[in-house]
Amino acid sequence: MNAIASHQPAPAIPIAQGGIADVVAASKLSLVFDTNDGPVQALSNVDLTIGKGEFVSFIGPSGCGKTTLLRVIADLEKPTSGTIMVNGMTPEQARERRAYGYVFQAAALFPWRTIADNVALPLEIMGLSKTERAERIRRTLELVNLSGFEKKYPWQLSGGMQQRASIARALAFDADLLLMDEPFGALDEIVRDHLNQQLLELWARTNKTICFVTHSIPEAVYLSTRIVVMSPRPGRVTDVIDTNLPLERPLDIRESPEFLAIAARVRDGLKAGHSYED
Amino acid sequence: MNAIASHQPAPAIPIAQGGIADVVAASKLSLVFDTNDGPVQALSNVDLTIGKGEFVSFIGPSGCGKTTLLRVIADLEKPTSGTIMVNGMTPEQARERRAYGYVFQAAALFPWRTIADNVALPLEIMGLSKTERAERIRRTLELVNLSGFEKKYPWQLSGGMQQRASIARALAFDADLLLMDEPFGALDEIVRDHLNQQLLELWARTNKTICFVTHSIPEAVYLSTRIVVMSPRPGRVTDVIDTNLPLERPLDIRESPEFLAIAARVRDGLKAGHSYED
Amino acid sequence: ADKVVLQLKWVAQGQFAGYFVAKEKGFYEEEGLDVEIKNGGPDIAPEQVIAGGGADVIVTWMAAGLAARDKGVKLVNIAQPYAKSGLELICPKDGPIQTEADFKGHTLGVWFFGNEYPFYAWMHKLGLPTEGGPDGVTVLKQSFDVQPLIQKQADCISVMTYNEYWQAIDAGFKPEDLVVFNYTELGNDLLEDGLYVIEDNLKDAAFEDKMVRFVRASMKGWKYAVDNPEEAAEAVMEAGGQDENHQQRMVGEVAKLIGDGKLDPVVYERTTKALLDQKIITKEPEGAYTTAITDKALQ
Amino acid sequence: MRASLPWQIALVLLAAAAGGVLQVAAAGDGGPGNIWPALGLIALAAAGAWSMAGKPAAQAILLFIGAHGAAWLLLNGVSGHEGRAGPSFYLALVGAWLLAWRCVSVLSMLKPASLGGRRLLGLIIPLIFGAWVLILWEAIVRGAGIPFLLLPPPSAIAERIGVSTAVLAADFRQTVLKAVLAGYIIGCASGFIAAIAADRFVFLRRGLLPIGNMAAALPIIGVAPIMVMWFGFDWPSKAAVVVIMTFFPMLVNTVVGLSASGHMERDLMRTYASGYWPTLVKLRLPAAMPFIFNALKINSTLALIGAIVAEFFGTPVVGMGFRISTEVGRMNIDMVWAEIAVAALAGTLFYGVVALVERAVTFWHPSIRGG
Amino acid sequence: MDSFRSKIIPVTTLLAVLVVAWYAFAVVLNGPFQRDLDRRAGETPGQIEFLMRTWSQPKPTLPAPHQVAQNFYKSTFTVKPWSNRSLIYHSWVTLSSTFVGFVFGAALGILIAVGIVHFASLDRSLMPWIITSQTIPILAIAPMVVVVFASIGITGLFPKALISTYLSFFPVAVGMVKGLRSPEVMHLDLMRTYNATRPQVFWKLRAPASLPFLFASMKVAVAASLVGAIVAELPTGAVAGIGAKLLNGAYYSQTIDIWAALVAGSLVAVMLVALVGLAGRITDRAMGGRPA
Ligand SMILES: Nc1ncnc2c1ncn2[C@@H]1O[C@H](COP(=O)(O)OP(=O)(O)OP(=O)(O)O)[C@@H](O)[C@H]1O
Ligand SMILES: Nc1ncnc2c1ncn2[C@@H]1O[C@H](COP(=O)(O)OP(=O)(O)OP(=O)(O)O)[C@@H](O)[C@H]1O
Ligand SMILES: Cc1ncc(C[n+]2csc(CCO)c2C)c(N)n1
Ligand SMILES: [Mg+2]
Ligand SMILES: [Mg+2]
Repeated sequence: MNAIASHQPAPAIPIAQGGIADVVAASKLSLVFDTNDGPVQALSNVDLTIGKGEFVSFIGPSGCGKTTLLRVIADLEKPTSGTIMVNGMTPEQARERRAYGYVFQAAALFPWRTIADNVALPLEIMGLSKTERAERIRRTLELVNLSGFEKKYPWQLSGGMQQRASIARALAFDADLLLMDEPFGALDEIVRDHLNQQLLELWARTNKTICFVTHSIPEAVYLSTRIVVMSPRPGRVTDVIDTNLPLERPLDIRESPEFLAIAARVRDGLKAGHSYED
Repeated sequence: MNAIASHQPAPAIPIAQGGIADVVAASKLSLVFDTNDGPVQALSNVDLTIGKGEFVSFIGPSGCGKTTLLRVIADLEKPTSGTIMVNGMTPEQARERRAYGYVFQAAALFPWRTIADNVALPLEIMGLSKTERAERIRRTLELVNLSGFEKKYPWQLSGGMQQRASIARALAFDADLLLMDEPFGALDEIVRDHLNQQLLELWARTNKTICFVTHSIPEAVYLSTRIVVMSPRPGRVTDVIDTNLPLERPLDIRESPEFLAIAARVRDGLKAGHSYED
Repeated sequence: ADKVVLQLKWVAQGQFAGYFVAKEKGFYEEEGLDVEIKNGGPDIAPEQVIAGGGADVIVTWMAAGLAARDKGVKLVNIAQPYAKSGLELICPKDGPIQTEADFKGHTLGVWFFGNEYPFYAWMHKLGLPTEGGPDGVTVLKQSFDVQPLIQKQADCISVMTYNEYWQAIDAGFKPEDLVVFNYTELGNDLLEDGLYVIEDNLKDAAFEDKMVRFVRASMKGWKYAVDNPEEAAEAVMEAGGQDENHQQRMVGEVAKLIGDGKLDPVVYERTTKALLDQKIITKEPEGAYTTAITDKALQ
Repeated sequence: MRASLPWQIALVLLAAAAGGVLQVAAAGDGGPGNIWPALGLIALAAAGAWSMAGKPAAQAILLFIGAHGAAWLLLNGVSGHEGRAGPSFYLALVGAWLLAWRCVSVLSMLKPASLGGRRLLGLIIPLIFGAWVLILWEAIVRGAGIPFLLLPPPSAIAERIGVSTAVLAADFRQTVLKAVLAGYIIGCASGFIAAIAADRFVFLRRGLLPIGNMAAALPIIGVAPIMVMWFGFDWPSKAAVVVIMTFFPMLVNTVVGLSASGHMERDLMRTYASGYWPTLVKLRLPAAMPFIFNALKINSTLALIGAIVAEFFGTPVVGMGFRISTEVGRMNIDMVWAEIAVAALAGTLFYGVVALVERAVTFWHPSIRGG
Repeated sequence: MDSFRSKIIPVTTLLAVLVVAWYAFAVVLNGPFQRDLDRRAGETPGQIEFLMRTWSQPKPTLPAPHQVAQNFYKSTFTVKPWSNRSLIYHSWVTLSSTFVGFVFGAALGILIAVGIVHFASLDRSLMPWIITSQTIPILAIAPMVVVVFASIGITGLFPKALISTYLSFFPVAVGMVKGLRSPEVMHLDLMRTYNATRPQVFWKLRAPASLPFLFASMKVAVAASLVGAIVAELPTGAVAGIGAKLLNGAYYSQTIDIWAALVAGSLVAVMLVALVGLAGRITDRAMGGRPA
């Protein structure tokens, strides 16, 4: 285990010193990776606040630091400089209070557990009863349309099914903050639309805060209250767009002019971060 | 090693008995996986011919057998029944002649090799000279916009960068048949557009045959000469759509009515395979 | 010079001083012999070595030699430098055993690896079963040392007069603290440390002559060692022996056991009878010893 | 279809021909009998198998009969002529052996559809291999007349096993059922616990591992007498030696295995704020299982060696190690080998059981999933 | 190395604990005999005097640490390193055959594993017998091996190294079979799509993937090799080597000598295992290993 993973007592930091509503508050956040051929500036001077109940999407070219930023929020990576608070605490304290659920970019299922047991994993750790676990597993697997695959092992599923299993695992956890790293990347449009709606519904119903990394501009616009556009080398935030779309969002809102205007703005921001000149 | 992997002498089968132009010819192809809780019909009665120089996309709900079909063509999986020929040979013979390059759904990079060395892997196996290798590595890494990351190890790259490295590896191989399993799944729109164009250009220039699995309907329509729509449980082909779009395809062809009409047809086919009733 | 390979039964120590002296002092050379002495060890069976052609002549106990002969390795005793046995059983005086009558129901330490026959012959004579229980004795296969006595794991242990006995003394026992049962004194001794060769080889006159010279030089070495224990201990140390003081003491004790090299037929008979009684050998051995060599060597 | 000539068959025919010529040349010097029938059988089986290419099952049966029939003839023929075997005898033997080799190759290429068939094949192949170890041993020992004291023929060993079952059973009980089992369980468990302790506490990891390495080399010969001093001369001291021998492999493998889990998986557990123990039980131990079973397998044979060797020191007069050292002294080499045979059988079974459990526990690992 | 410094305190602390326990243990184990001695001599020493006596017996059941240390010091630093009395000399003798045996054993183990992974017939026919071979007690066959070699004129290092090889190839073979089979299914599939030859699959995929297993196994193997070398020193006539020291010590009940030799053997083991571990770390780093 690296230094981060080792168990140090968290420094005592006053809780909720900023507004209580700030779920994530980062300021001047930077992170440099040391590699065999020199340092890589993965995050540079990131300032960001996310309020309670927001749905924030992160979008940006590959390698711009989206994953890294999510990992810093999750206390899986320590920033090199700058400060970050989660729920008014250090990320470490927040993590220890199980403040968030995380969906990784890859499925990260345990090969020795069946799909149902994989979903059960966080529930076991939280110490839920067997019946409670069974109920949640049933519900979340149904949500991602994997009913009937409970007893299969991960290597017996297709790529998309594995991805959905890992989403089910994070949803079963039922934390107030959801960190999702391209959860729907391996899914086709239809499933994606379906899951987008499910997620929106869940979010509206439960007032969760969601940080959502995606590569799809329509998806970002459709889902979010705010879109954070990032740019690489060094990884930084170049634009923050409030969508202001109505809370009730049928799928065909995607053809509305407001929607397309926001999408265009995101696309421009994205293009600026790319080195292609087409 | 399983039965498939063992080295049996290939039965002598007359080469190019069908039309020489048929790169893939499958008829009544079925494949059943035995699992701990019963058999899974991953492919059922698939009939399919792909001519030389075609660009065929496979699209279908997650778990419908797209990957499995590609694996059968690549001789990574043996069909339970039915016949399949690749370049007029058995898949095994075709594989032994290095008839195709394969991009897996996951990056599958070797963790102990740098990015450059990962791309070099197939070239080493083909016995290319060092200078030739260096040249191809440079060219393909540039193509996927990874120049400057030659000396990094896979775990030092972001998810999208790993995916691109694995595309570079397949392109460096330079086979006449390319089997690509959701190669652009982890990439954002801009990179995706860029790579789509690069791929089309490569295809037009070299007259390669490409089998391309994707979840994106626009991508499938934009790239292909033909779209194969599949449906799960059991995995089967439900529709084959000729696109008949002009060879010259600017990106904005995607707004043309022909394009949208085809996309709509694909979407309908796709929906039919899903169990959601929305 | 004629090459002779001698395989000892144990590591280099005063027990074999005669051979080391003969080599060191050039007695073998004088006889035109080039003798190589191979040390033994806790799991070297000299009988195996000679059967495999790894030696021309070996030092071993007669019981083991006859057992090998019974199994088809035709060993013949050509000389018997040790006239007496050095084996004895010692028990602490403050323990339960004072006389042979006290053995019943107690644990006795015994060396195996072919050294157990005298003990079993003795028990046989006493009519004591060796399977344990209140009416018999429990046998413990003893390691190289006197620890079982110190640890009280056994009530008595086997020792050699020239070796382990002194280790017990070194460990803090005084001679008067010990009850000693000496096999020779009790008339239970079976012949130890004789010289054996393969019978068929003796048919070759050249080999026989070589052995005559070898025995002659060896006995000369023994005589010298008995007369000059210090120098003998030196030769032992030279050959890889450990602990000079201990070796000197050992040579001194060994000297009391060495005879003229000729086999005593009476002890031979007793040995064969004991072995037959215990079914170690299945038939009366014939031609298991010859006096021809010693007759020629030691006029 | 005319198949190519497999090299074993080619050599068989060559050996048979050369054997025939030499046998003619050596005629009448009273060597082993049955050479002619054996050579004939070998040549016949070889030619037959060659002509039957394409029918592997029939080929295998023919080769099997040819090889073992010839072996039987040769072994019968040599009895009464020990030590007088000439080149023709050995050539015939080599011929028969090559037939068996070919037979095993043909069998290995078979892929029976049924599970039972595969199991049977998995049993037959090593058995043929083992049978030939014994046949060659028997034939060479008797053909060359190697002294019984150096190496008894398998037939004598088998006979001895038959005669001395009671003694062998008592020794087995003493050594395997008491010392080995107890020592193995305690040794593996303590190695495992030490590894966990070293993993849990950085302080212990830095201090314990180097000291654990020291235990690695504590040579049995040095330790066994000490254990006898401490634990008495009965089986507990042997078990203690086994504990020391099995401790280290388990320690090393567990420590390596505990770091074998993936980074993303460990991050996942961190996001659950999973404590040390849940992470250990749910992620790191399962991922370490392939390594742990490595140690369990290696230890299953080490334990047996350790217990037997420990009995070379102070013991009661029962036990496999005691018997081996004592019977060497008594020149009952057949008994020594009988004990070795029992040890080999017990060890192989022990290992087999561990390997079966491994298959069940690490079913998910590529090394098992892949075949 | 920085890790070396960070180890010093924990190692010394643990060693200190060990030493204290050792002294206590020495009293427990030597006490009864000391009481016997005192009783026979008619003495009644005080508590302290009694402790001192249990720690200074000439042939103690468990020698006290300082007795061992004195002996170790004497036979390491005060005598010429190449003399028969020097532990350095004996360690060197053992070390050399350990090393030769280990190199051959590791090579043989890898070779066998490669064969087993590549040929189904070897896996089926050879593996069970390799396992069987390991259940044969070496001490029983070591003398026979030594005798057989001696009878054809081969003595010295070679037969000893052979026993070491015999003991050390097995852990390597078992570990490497596992390791060579550990590559991900997808990586193997990738190589298949390249129609890579078996040697290519081996060198480019199986071998690198097996390294963690190899180094774990080699640590065990090098220790086993040392045990083998020591065991093999007994029947060779026990003239030189740690085994010979142990045997002579045992034969003359010189428990202090035994313990000094044990300490020497353990130090050699620590060194060997540490060397293998170091080699493992260097390889890992060269292969872009991610800091754990
Ligand atoms: N462990 C690491 N060591 C060194 N460099 C790293 C490490 N992880 C990420 N990086 C580098 O940091 C930068 C940002 O990576 P990150 O994974 O955050 O990108 P991303 O925005 O998630 O991209 P993608 O959309 O492709 O997943 C990249 O240049 C990457 O090479
Ligand atoms: N090795 C296997 N063992 C058992 N079942 C399998 C195996 N591989 C795939 N399957 C099953 O076969 C079906 C088809 O899987 P496949 O991977 O071909 O789907 P896919 O179309 O590629 O899906 P996705 O878009 O999610 O990658 C699925 O139901 C899956 O569970
Ligand atoms: C296992 C074992 N067997 C015998 C002895 C004792 N011993 C004393 S002298 C001698 C050589 C024969 O003359 C032997 C073997 C022992 N210490 N250990
Ligand atoms: Mg990412
Ligand atoms: Mg797929």
